[in-house]
Amino acid sequence: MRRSTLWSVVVPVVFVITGGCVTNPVGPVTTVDGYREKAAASIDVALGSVETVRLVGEAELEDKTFTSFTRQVVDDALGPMRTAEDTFETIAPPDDEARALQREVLDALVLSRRALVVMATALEEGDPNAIARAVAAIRPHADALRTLREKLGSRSP
Amino acid sequence: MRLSELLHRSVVDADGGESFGVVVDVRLVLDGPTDSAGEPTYRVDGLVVGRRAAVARLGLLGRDVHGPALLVRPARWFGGHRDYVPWTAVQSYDGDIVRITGRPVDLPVTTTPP
Amino acid sequence: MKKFLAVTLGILTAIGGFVDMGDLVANAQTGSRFGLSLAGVVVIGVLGIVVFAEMAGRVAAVTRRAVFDLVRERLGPRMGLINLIASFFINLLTLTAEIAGVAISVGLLISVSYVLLIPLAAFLVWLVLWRMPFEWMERFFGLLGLVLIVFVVSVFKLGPDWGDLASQATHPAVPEHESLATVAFFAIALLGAAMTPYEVFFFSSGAVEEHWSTGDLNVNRANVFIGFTLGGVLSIAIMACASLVLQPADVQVDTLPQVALPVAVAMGRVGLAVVLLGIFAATFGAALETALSAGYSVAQYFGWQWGKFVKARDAARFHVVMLGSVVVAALVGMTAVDPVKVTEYSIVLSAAALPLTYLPILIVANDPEFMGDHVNGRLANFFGSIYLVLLLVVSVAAVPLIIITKGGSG
Amino acid sequence: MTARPHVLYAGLHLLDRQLVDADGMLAGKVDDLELEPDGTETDGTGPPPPLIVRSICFGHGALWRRLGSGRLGSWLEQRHDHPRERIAHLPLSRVDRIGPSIVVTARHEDLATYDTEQWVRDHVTAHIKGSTHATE
Repeated sequence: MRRSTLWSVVVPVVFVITGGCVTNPVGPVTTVDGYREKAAASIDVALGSVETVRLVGEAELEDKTFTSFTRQVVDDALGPMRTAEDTFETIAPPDDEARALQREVLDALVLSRRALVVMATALEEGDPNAIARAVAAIRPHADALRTLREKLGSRSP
Repeated sequence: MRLSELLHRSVVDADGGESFGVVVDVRLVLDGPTDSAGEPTYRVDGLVVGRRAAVARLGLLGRDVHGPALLVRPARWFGGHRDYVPWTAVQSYDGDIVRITGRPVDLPVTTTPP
Repeated sequence: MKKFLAVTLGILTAIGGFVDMGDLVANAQTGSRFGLSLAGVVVIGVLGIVVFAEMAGRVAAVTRRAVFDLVRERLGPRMGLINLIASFFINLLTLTAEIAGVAISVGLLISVSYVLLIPLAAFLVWLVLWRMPFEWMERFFGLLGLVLIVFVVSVFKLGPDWGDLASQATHPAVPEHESLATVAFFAIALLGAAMTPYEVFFFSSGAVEEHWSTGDLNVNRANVFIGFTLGGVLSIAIMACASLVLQPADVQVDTLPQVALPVAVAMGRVGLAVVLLGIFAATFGAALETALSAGYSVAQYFGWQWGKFVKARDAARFHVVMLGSVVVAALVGMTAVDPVKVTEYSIVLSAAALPLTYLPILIVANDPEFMGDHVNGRLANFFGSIYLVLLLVVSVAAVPLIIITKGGSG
Repeated sequence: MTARPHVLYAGLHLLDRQLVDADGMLAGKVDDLELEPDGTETDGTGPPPPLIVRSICFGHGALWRRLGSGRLGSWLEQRHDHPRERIAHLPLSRVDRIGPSIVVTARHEDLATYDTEQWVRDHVTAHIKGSTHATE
């Protein structure tokens, strides 16, 4: 294999690796369908985070995990949520329909993130009652996100 | 010269310029002049001529390699028929070209190339 | 007992190859997204690695030549070098993820950020490479990794509808909300994770390290069948746990603790402690496996002395390659790059490099000059051929699928 | 395959195989073969004289030359040819057995490929505690 052929292998591979690492890139969206896809992707992330925290919170209440583990899981869940929220916020809605959708989705994202922060604080304090209240408060947010998700339809490729 | 420089060279007819393929391997026979240690050396007995050296070196073209058919068949197809040029038929091997008199003959059968 | 200890090479290879960082996450991810519908891919992967690891182990036992020797010899120095560069790069990515995995599993117990633990984890990995005898290493980490059977126990504890699980596994389908490309991406990730080349580099070199000979062909077979079958069972159990606990909750796995979460739900603290210990052992074992593979492949390409069976001073270059790999992997890991993303890319990329490694194994296993009476039988050739075609298809599809699905995130 | 067979195919049986020394230590690869005309006098017009195999070439220089980087390879080879007492080219008469590996009658410390091994050992691994213990 000549040197040029070697490069023709190496360059695309490097390109793919570096390019592929940027998931859910921020880009202009021109159609309402495209906007719905972005919204759905953000909700998926949020729903996963919220449900993860609910599961680990319930386990915590039943003494099924270590607090260090629970805290880490909650911390891990907050990161992607913030990213999803920030990313979605920067996408300009293309029309009025999308603008209405934006408000609805952002509200749901912000509220559920707050519920997770409450949970993180309760864990920090180590008060079982507070944890129980925080877990109970998370459930309606999970339901709300799920309803919203159903409304937005199928997942993008 | 290096063996690797001889491999891959085109083999052509010294008169007509007809091309017979490339050198894919070199057959050595242990009957050369003795070296400083008094041991016989390997002599280049001739050149194995084929179409693709990369296929030949996989080691699938030998008569005693029986399988798997999925590899052997394509290797024989792409590697093509291999012929033999005794060193005595070589006129010159300068540059990237080996010029020979006559045509390549069948591979010697006494020892099958694995 | 002695017979049991004889299969620890296969067990460590399989634990390090099947339930390392990459597989833990890939299996839990597919379980949480697709239930058990991709379990068949794991079975296909297990059969594939059994077929080729058996050949590689047999060639090593008969000729004392390990896989990268064969790669250089049959593919020549140029294709061999391309394979070396690709394999080394993948090894390094995987090693980065495994060292992070070791740090994460310890960090979860002592509440310290894993990034801070990476230097310590890397140092321990290197210390084992430098000083611990090969057999101790494979026994300790192989057997400790076996505690991951807790995933199997958890499946039973969760009391699933077995009929439903079985029907998911036997009726693969593209779930609604998912595209065919995404499913294909994950299928390739699972196959790539099951058949990563470092497993055969490690297994065949390990056979040489343990001085196997033609008398050990039964040991080879036992190692392969027991080790990899066990790895496959663990993989499917992880998938089942995720599908039972995480899928109903719409959770998609993207961190290591999420993989352990179903066990906590099913078995409580004891289960969680055991699974964290198992993850520690498996990622540690995989870190050893990938670091050694990095050393083995480079040394075998250039013909340097390699192996833990000689004094470190007699295989200085081999040890320095390993040391360098561990240092680079630790430095990359300390940039806090997401180890899960790193491992996803490494397994899909390794799927692209598979044929270059498995082709020479299949050829040499058929070469009577090398193997004498121990050449492949019809069965090995039948499966070997089928898998080579499959791997070719997979290797062509791997990179385009990364692009189409943006790394499976779609 | 045993000892030194009467007939060999250089590319298939020798090239890129592992060199193993008398003690079983790994000593490099057969990176190339050096061929030279035997002593027969020719007038320069007739057919070329017979070629014989002078020696096995091993080491990074010979490898780089094959990989296509002639200048780098030759430079490496000069450094590798010159030095000291070590053997840079091994005559085939020192080959003991040709099989999946090429067993030679030299010791690996006497071959020029040992230069880099020694350098790495003296400059890196010797400074780390425990390098003289076998880990088996």
